[in-house]
Amino acid sequence: MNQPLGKDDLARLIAADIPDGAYVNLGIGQPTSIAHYLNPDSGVILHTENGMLGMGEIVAADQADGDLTNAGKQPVTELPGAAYFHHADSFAMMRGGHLDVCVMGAFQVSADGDLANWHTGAADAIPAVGGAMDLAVGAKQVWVMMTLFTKGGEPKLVPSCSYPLTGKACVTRVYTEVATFHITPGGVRVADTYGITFEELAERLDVSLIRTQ
Amino acid sequence: MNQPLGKDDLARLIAADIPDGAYVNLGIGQPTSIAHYLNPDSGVILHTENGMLGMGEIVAADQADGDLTNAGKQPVTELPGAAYFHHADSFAMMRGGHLDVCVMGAFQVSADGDLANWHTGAADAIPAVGGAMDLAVGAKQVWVMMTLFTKGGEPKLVPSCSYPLTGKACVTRVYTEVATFHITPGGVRVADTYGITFEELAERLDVSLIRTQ
Amino acid sequence: MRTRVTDALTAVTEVRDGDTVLVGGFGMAGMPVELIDALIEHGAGDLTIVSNNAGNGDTGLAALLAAGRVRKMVCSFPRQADSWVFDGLYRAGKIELELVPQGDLAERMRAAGAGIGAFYCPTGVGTPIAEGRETRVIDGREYVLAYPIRGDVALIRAHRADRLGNLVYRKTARNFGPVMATAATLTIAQVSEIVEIGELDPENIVTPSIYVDRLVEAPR
Amino acid sequence: MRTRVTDALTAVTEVRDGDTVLVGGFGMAGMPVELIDALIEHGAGDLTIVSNNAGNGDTGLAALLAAGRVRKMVCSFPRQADSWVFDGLYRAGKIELELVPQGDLAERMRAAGAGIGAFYCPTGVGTPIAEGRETRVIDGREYVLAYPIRGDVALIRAHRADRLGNLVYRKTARNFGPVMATAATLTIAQVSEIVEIGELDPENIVTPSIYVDRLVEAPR
Repeated sequence: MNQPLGKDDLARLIAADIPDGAYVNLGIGQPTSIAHYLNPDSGVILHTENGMLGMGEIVAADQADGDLTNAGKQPVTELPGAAYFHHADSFAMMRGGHLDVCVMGAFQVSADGDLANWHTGAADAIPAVGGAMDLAVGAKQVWVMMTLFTKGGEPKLVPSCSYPLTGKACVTRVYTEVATFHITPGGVRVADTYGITFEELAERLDVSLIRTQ
Repeated sequence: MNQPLGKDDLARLIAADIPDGAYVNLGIGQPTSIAHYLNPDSGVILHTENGMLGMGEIVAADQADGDLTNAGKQPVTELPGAAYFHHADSFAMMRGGHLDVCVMGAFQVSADGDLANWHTGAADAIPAVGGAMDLAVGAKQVWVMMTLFTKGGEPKLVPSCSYPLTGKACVTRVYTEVATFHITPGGVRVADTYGITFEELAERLDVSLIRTQ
Repeated sequence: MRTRVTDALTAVTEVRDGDTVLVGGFGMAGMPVELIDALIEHGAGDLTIVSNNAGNGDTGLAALLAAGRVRKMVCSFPRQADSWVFDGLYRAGKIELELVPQGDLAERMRAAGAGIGAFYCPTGVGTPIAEGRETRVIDGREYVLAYPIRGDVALIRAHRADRLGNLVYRKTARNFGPVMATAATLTIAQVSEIVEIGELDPENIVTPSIYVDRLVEAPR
Repeated sequence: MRTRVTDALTAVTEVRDGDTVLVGGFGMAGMPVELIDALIEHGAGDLTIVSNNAGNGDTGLAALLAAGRVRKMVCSFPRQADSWVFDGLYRAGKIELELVPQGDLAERMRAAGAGIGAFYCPTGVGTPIAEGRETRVIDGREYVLAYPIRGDVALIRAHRADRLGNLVYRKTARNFGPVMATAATLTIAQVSEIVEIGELDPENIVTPSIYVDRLVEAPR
């Protein structure tokens, strides 16, 4: 029996699923690590919402250019064929449906593909949304990369999100350490499992699951 | 007594009234000729709606660059400090109220500043509006350059336009061969006359006129 | 998805009868003549063309009109000294005309490309252009509601491209190209020269490659 | 009207108590630190600041907040690892926060600059951001109505300017600068270098001089 995926394995898996030549936005946090596993020959081009296509790798502080950062404000490089644009143009690109894939983290995803990833709803939390809502409505495919369970063991793939939404019915795939889910008009299909059986998964989630034949 | 103005004198007069440093759009047809009389030291910068600030003079066919034209599709030059932009940006500039002055021709202007300059309403005419409606709503000051009377002797400054409108209550000045009118909240003020008395003017127009003290 | 470099005829093979085609250019400046010639050869008809003008002289868009391929023109300024082809078709009742102010034409295509559902525009308030349309007063000013204009295909002309599909334009020939590239399902660009990746300065790209599906080199 | 080249303190003298000030930058990239320092020295207070973030560390926007000059922040992402100044004021109830999604922030300022009265935006539909706002279904998709965000003043940082006020930016420090420049009554730009007229290529100007009222050289 296979094993649950480590964070790097999960990033590698998602990287391999991104189609050649795709224009992709990788959200801040964990999804950023996917870039490291993209095949340079794939022709995948990274978008960063602060105004760039053709973003390269994260660089160390001693190589940092303060004018060149990713959406998480980490210093990055520029690849040949890059292009810079302002924020209205960058978000027109996102909202207008031109990005092939975006990958974001999440607090919760619902069986209908609702996404909650910006606010826990806690009274003392300072809310911050950034570009997540724009990505949620804009990218052709919205993929989520997350752990399937909270530290307390609660499932994060849920019948209905209890946290405030980022976007409705937008998520098409959920990549977790124990399973990959495809959210389809027919329901939630388990595409792969890692170190867990379909039956165990079905028991731990309060969501109807479809088995891949 | 002074004389009615020739076309060149009228263009020279309007050029002199444009404030130093103003950003100006000169409409196709007669207003284009105003550019010729702008003082190079005035710092006036010409906008052309097909995507340029810093437009220079019209040039002869043998010096023409097919990629560089004014809104009337005549070949022009580029001045130092020019900038090119696309049509959505160009019309955002117009509509957003950033141009100080535009000067357009007109079929009719009403006493309230309504402008009619795109369509005679004739059944067999092919309508064409171009950027006139965008300029009418966008420029801080909309000035009209026209003859005061049609070839048939009908006044073109009227109580209410009979031709289809280009814009409502947008014209602030009307420059003609016999008089300059300022359209103000208080009414139509005659700023200057050329070869005609205020009384003669008042008699030939069906519009209440205010005499400049 | 990755931009494909091809010849003009191959580039336009996906145009279908009945398509809405956005055609760049302001008069002949920025007019993608070689792509239009290929479209004529390709044969698609019953087209709706969105372009600022309705053809000049006998080449480019005028030639497409003359070939009888266009059912409807959406434009701001059809009537020109050299628009005899359109004028003849229009007077003979052989072509429909939808007149759209020039700024609306640009902004409505931008809205299509930017995912905006509709917008309130001050242009044309109180004029025949606003008749029958929804209006609203916002902060004391009246606006007309304008909807996006989307293309099945955009045919545009730029100056140079890199092999990824990044485009730069030349002078006022830029005009509608960058906006149309964002507003069509399939964007086909002809350029005078295709250069290697890295030869265009990333600061100066006007149309990023994401908007360009097919790239055709047409030296001039 | 003509762009005036001046020092930072002179540039900000027209900022008034209670003004809405658009402040460029995404984090520190593009943050007009010297202009903000001048604004602190100038002393205007009770400000509404529109900016993507709510200050980083103790300089720039964070210093303005720390000086107690800001009544309200309009931003998309206040909470950051180094936003301690804002966090403290917010938790103490000493500052208002209006959270706007990042793309709405950009597009609403663009609308202000472009003369658009309002627009239907798909962002935030079905989320708390849409609560109490007008929605409309267009072509089967739901949108929320969004209104322009105008500034009395914009403080932005660009890379180089010519003496006319044309601006070019550098890398992702471009971010909100070009949009904010269009959306304010008075736009003040700080640049690393001012060059002679004609030294910037007209094809590459990002912000044309028409949008720039005051120009301040702040070498770095």
